[in-house]
Amino acid sequence: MPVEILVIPLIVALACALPIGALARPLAVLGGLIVAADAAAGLWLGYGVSSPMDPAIGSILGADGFSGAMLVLTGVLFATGAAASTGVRSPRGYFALWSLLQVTVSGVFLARDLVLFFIFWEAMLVPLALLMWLWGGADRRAATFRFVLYTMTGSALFLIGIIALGVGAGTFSIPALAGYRLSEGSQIAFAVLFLAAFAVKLPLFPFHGWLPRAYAAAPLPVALVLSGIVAKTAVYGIARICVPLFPLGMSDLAPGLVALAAVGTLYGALLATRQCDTRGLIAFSSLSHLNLIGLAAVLGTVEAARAVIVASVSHGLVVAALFLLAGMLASRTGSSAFATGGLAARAPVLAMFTTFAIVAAIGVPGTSGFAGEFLVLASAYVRFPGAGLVATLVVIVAAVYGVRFLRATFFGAGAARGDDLSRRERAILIPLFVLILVVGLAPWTLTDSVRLVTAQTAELHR
Amino acid sequence: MPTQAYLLLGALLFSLGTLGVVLRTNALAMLISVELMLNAVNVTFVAAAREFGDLDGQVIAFFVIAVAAAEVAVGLAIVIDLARRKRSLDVDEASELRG
Amino acid sequence: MTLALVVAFPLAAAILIALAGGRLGRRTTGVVASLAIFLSFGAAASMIATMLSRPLIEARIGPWLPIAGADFALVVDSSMLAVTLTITGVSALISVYSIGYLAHDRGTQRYFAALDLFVAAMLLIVLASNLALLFAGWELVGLCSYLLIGHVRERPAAGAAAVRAFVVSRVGDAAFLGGILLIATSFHTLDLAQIAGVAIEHGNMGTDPLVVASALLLVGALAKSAQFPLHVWLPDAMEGPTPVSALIQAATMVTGGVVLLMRMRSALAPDVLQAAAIIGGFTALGAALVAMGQRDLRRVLAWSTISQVGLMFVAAGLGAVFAARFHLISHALFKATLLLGSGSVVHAASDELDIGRLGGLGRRMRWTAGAFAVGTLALAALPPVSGFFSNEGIAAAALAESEPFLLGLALVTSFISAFYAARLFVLVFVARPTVEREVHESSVVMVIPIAILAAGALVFGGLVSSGVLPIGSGRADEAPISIVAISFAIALAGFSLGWLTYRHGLERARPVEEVTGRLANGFGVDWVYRVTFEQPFTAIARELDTGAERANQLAIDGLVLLVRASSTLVRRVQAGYVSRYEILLIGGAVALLAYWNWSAR
Amino acid sequence: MTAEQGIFAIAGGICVASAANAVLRRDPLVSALSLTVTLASLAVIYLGLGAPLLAGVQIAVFAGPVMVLLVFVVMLVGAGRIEAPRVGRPPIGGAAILVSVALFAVLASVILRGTVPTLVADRPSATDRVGALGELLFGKYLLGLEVTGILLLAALIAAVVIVKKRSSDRERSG
Amino acid sequence: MTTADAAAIAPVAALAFGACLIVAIDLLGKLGSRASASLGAIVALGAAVIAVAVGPGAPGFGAMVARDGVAVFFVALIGTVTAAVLVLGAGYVTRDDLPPGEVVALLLFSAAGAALMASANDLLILFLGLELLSLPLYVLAGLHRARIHGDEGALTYFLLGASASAVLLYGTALLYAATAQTTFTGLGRSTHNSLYLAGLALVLGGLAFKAALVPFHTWAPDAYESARTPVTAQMAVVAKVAAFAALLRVIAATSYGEAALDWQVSLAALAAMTIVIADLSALGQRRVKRLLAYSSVSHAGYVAIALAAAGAAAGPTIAFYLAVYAALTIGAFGVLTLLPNDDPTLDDLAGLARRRPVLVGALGVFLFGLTGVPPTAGFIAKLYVFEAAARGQLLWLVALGVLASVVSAAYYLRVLLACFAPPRLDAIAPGRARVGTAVVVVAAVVVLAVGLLPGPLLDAARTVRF
Repeated sequence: MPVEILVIPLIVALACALPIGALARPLAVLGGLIVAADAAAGLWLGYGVSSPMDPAIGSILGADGFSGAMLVLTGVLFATGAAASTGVRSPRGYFALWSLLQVTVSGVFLARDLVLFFIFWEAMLVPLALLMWLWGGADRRAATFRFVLYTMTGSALFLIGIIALGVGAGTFSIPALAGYRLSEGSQIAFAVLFLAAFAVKLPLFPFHGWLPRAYAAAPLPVALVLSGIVAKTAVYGIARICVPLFPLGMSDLAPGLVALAAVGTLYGALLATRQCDTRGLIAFSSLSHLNLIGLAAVLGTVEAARAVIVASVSHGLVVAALFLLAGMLASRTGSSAFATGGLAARAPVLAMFTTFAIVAAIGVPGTSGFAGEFLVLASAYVRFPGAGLVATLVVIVAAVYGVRFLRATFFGAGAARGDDLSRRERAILIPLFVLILVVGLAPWTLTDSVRLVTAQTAELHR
Repeated sequence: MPTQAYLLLGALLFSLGTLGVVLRTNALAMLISVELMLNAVNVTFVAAAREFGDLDGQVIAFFVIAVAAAEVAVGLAIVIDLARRKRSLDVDEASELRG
Repeated sequence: MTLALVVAFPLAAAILIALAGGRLGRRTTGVVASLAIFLSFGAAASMIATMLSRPLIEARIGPWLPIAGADFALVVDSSMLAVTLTITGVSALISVYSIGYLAHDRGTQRYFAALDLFVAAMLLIVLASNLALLFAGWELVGLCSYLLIGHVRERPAAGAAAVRAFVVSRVGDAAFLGGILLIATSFHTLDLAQIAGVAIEHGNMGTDPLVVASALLLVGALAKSAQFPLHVWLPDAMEGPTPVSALIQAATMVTGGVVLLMRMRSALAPDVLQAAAIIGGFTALGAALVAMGQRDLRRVLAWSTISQVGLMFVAAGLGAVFAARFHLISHALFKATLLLGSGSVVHAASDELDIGRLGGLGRRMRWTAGAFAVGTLALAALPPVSGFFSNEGIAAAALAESEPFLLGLALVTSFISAFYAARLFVLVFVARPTVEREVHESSVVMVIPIAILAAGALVFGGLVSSGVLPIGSGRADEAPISIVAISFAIALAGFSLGWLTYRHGLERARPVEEVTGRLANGFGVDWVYRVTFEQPFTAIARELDTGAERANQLAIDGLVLLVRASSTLVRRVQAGYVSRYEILLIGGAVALLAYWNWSAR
Repeated sequence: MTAEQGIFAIAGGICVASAANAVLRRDPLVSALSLTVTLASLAVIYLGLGAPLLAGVQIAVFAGPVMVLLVFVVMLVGAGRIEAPRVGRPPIGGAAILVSVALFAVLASVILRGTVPTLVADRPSATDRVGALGELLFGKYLLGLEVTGILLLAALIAAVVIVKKRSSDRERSG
Repeated sequence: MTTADAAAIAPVAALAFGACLIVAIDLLGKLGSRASASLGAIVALGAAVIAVAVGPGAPGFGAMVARDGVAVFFVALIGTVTAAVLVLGAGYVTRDDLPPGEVVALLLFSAAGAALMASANDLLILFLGLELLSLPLYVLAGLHRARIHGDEGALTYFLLGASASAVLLYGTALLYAATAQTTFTGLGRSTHNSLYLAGLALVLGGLAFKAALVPFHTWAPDAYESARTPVTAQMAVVAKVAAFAALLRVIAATSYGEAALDWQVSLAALAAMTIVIADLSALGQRRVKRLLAYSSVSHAGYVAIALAAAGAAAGPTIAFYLAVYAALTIGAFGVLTLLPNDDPTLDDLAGLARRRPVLVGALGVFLFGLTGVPPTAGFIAKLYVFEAAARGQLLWLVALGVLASVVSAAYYLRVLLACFAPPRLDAIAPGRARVGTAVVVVAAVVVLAVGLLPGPLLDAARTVRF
């Protein structure tokens, strides 16, 4: 299963070199869906799950349940984002870069070799930066620079760590390195170097300096995948590389990381209550959610791994819906600022859909947001009840920013303009909502398939 | 005379050459200083060759003289070209090439 | 599986209505919604027979979260079945009433969807077999209250009230969630029966984290049940449509806390239960005092709800589960009567809410007045209406647990309750109207539910007290005749005093109003809430935004500036001076020479 | 004092003095002339070192045509162009002198501490030295000779390119 | 002259005689600029082919000229690069009515000098090669019509270059005084005489100048900017390759045996200074060539890291790095040759993306490659360097290099993004030079191909051993 997941979007990217014009978008959507279906089949039908590290191309590419879940999400989000990329300038270039981004993101989830992982990890930046810069909004110049330099600095430290570790151990293979014995001190040092990249890309509080501007300036579908799946590569890196490779180091670092993540969870939510436009709101609420996911990712227990998967998929779906809705709102009001008010009367379906997305975002039971949040917190309480309690406060703050946004946008006197959602817009959103409910009501569909992997993770942790 | 005395003479001449190169700002004066440095090298070669009693050092000195002549030719061509365009040979004059 | 249907009917109706959109038609929507709740009621009723042979009915529907015990699973015993019947029955009537009340509303679809979801969520609180599912209901109840309070989105006050209700509710949710997770960490399961089993086996939860967990659960209960100090949302919540208030206060939301205390009784730390009782007692008295001074018809009822639920807390905290349940049900009946009645009044009097400007409606709205009278008597705890019996049960429980202090509180509360109940009824229905207006009785679809509820409120207490109608396990503490007499005397005194004071209208009772009006601001708790919660919250958020976040951004800019500055500095070397370049060249050579000469050996 | 020592003392002294003069004087013409003196005195030193052929080449090539060319150019581009004193630019004289002095100090230390290995070799007699030199040039150092030839050719072509460029410039401007 | 002599010198001779031939033909009948450039390219490529075809074997001229893997690889690289430069320069020479035959000949002479340096096994030959490399470049650097700074740059380059040659030569003299010979083989057998050490230090200084390592780099920005772009490419690649090949040989000669020397400290210091200063200097540049000049200085620093870490064993690493660097630099400068303005600022690139998307795509590949972003070959090259450094216990240099790469991203990215700025009204549409575009595209493909499949080039680089 791994190879075609890389090849399909690559073909789409290459096809964009041909004069296919208007076909580029459907092709990209199709590419995403095929990958999602393929990964889902692999995930649930069991090939690729049967052995935790299923070798496909030699020992460098492979998928397990964790990456399978992430690959499904990758396919879904890239299809969604492509579907939402209507009316872009130079569509062929856009979708070529878009599909290349999909290749690199999928590659990160498939790499079983540190160097290959880094190659995909760093290559991700290229299409991402170009998409942000060339198709971005007003602040794209500064935002892109900041994003690229910030993340590259993190990656630079990561690369140092990779080289030092690989040279010392004589191999770059992740499964092989997992069995490599390191002293506690060097585990801490390597974990810190590796985490530099992951903490920036996640972003873990307080390394989120690039985030607000990048989310605001990136074209909407790019912001969608940036938050929905690119950030998950960092989660994946923490959970699948740092923890198995440096169990002792991560265990020593966990209190500090958990504290940062807990603070970041609250911090993001508190700042979200101050935002006056949808992009800012999504940016900081994402910061909050991603820190919460990061909190679980550093723990390294079976429960935490399950929580991370559910919460990651959930956040990906929810943030996709939020970004799509933000775009739809902006197209109706003309700006992403949300002090317009009274839209509910003119666009009841839009109001309903937005309310549902917010409800999922703030973690009301039944939606995937709750499942992820609950599992993350449950795994955190086992070792860090104090930090868990602090993070639990986010329930309150999330309510504040959620209803504040809904009130500002939909309540009040009737708005002058704004049509209700079109059929096409609903068609993009409804599948996401269905998935949000499915994950919210049956998160075991995701976690059951990763039992093997998490068991192995736990073993390594001991 | 001990060979070291000649070597010291060479070192002194070489250092004087570098002094000219770093101190002077006239292109011709700098060229002259470079020639001085090359000659300092030749003293060293010849003195060492005498110490060893072979002729390799002298042969190398011939090559150095030839190379120095070639350098002077090219250098002077560049200097003349520059002098023709710009009424100064001061290499430290406000330059477009900076930063 | 019948048990599952109890929840499934309203849930399915909610989904159906939400998906169907406007295609269903306004009236059909209401009928479907009501029908679903009636079906749920019927399903619950059909289990009564089964209940006679089995102590518990369980239904495991499927797995949910990958945590021990966190499945879709329901359980019911006879006590909770009684509560279920109350909830579904009262909600169904409210739903029917809503059809009439919202006959001209544009948003009936989302109203009825939320209403059905609300009922389903409340049923989850009552029936969930584990804490995760219970919490799901707990949160959904908060969400639905938000949606319903803010139903009329054009009104700014409704929006503000909805936000406040949701946020305060979420304060409780956060605490509740913390409590659940602490329990899960200690017990390794979320199944209520298993938790209770372990808790009973090892004595009560005495260890520190479990005391904390119990306290957190209590905070959750306080918020949901609008008890001090988390009651601030309830008076505001009256901004929603009146049936919504009835739903929140009578049938569903506010009783959630009481239900929780009852269901978790064996697992909660004794000190925390004690605290619940004391808080309940104080809340009951304080809210009653505040209710005395209210001029807004619906706010009187809101504060009275806080007060009455406080009494339930006293009972539940003391362990008098039966008394608490008895009062819960009886309160549900009479408070629904009162609120729906008040809705009819408001409807009739063209949205006039000031009781000082109403009056004399008794003759024009006979049905409503009659029902309201029953409710008033129940609120005043006068026989033979149900409120008398349930109040008496609470007093008896306080006595039985030898809590003279709480007994005193309860008795004083009942005196004041009787006083303002009389005030309310007299001013609205009896006293001479200050403003003449054309009023008429509400439509049949609104009157019938009120009548049914009033009838229930009238006979329920007697039926239960005489043992004819079972409401689950346990039984009332045997009230000594002295207590019955004293409480009756106190209620009667309060009621008479109120009647006499206000029988000629508000103007004539001005001296009394001077005194009670001072209490109307709720002891300034609202202000305290703003100063200690809302303002610090916004201040912290603002400080983080302008302080920490700015600093974070500036730090990056600073780093960039530092690199730029060093770039400028370095580039000054390349100033175009050839002699400087020569110095670098020769200097570099000298450095290499020196190093190789002296260091490299 | 042997003849060699005498030559070294006198010629060396002249050599250093004129070199210093060449380096330190502001007028490039003076520098050029002083350098000629240095080159000539170096030829004398080569004589003292037993390298008469080299001394001849030094005079015939270096001190002769090269210096004539140099002086010619100096006069062509303006002998009077005396270096202006440094105005408005950072003073670097101190640093310059420091670098040169440091260089000499390090080199002196190197030379005084170092040893020139004494090799036992048969000293060729003065008579067959020229022949031996020729043998070396066309034997061992044949490649060097060829490369030097190419180098001179390249220098020639380079000069031509500059000249052609000048003429094309003139056409353009004229 | 023996066969071994002939085989050893064949590529150099081919280049030199090719140059003479072109001048001669040009004298007899006017050779057009395109024709002379094509002829020159054939000669250069021929020299590369000869080098590979002859292959490694016995040294020539009494071991003065080596014919080992090092020589073959680097001579082939020099020949190929020179051919590419000549192709890029084909349309260039005519633009200013320069004598095309002579200019091509000068480029070939400089390539001959570089090839000689890369295979020199004797300090004198090294010096002569260096002069043969430099003298033509001094003149070519000044071929900027009607721009004074062309001459200025040439003069700066000449004066500094002559001083540096003198330094190298003085080092040779000291080594001769210490060992009585000038061959590298002789160097290895020496003892730790202070004259010997001082001589090596000065030789290192002289070669560091050609390689443009800080603080011997100051000529590079000025000369690169004032030279015509193809000549700049020649300076940036050929001179650097030759200098590093020579340095590798010197290090190899002195790293074994009882008198083995430790080059690590001085090379590491040079590398660190180079990377930091060059990247910082490049940051604020608006002129693209100057920016690329600093970039090439910085890359010299990365090569020096490998040399510092692995010494003579760094051969394969630096060979790989230099080959990749050659492709990247030729490509980047190649794109510039296709612009109307010879010394463009970032603003002059505005609108290029719309007019010449292929060119900008290729430029993107080169710039990402120079930054070291995967999947370009630039990443693999840097990875090998860092790996070598890590093996050599120079983790601090790895850290420095990696972080400097981040800083370098800032300026490379600016160049690329400048191409996407909205076009200015007065910008002239760049002409279409098919051959130049082809070279650029080929370079881009090479960069990507090597990045994805580094195997073949790595195998070739592994032959760079002694």
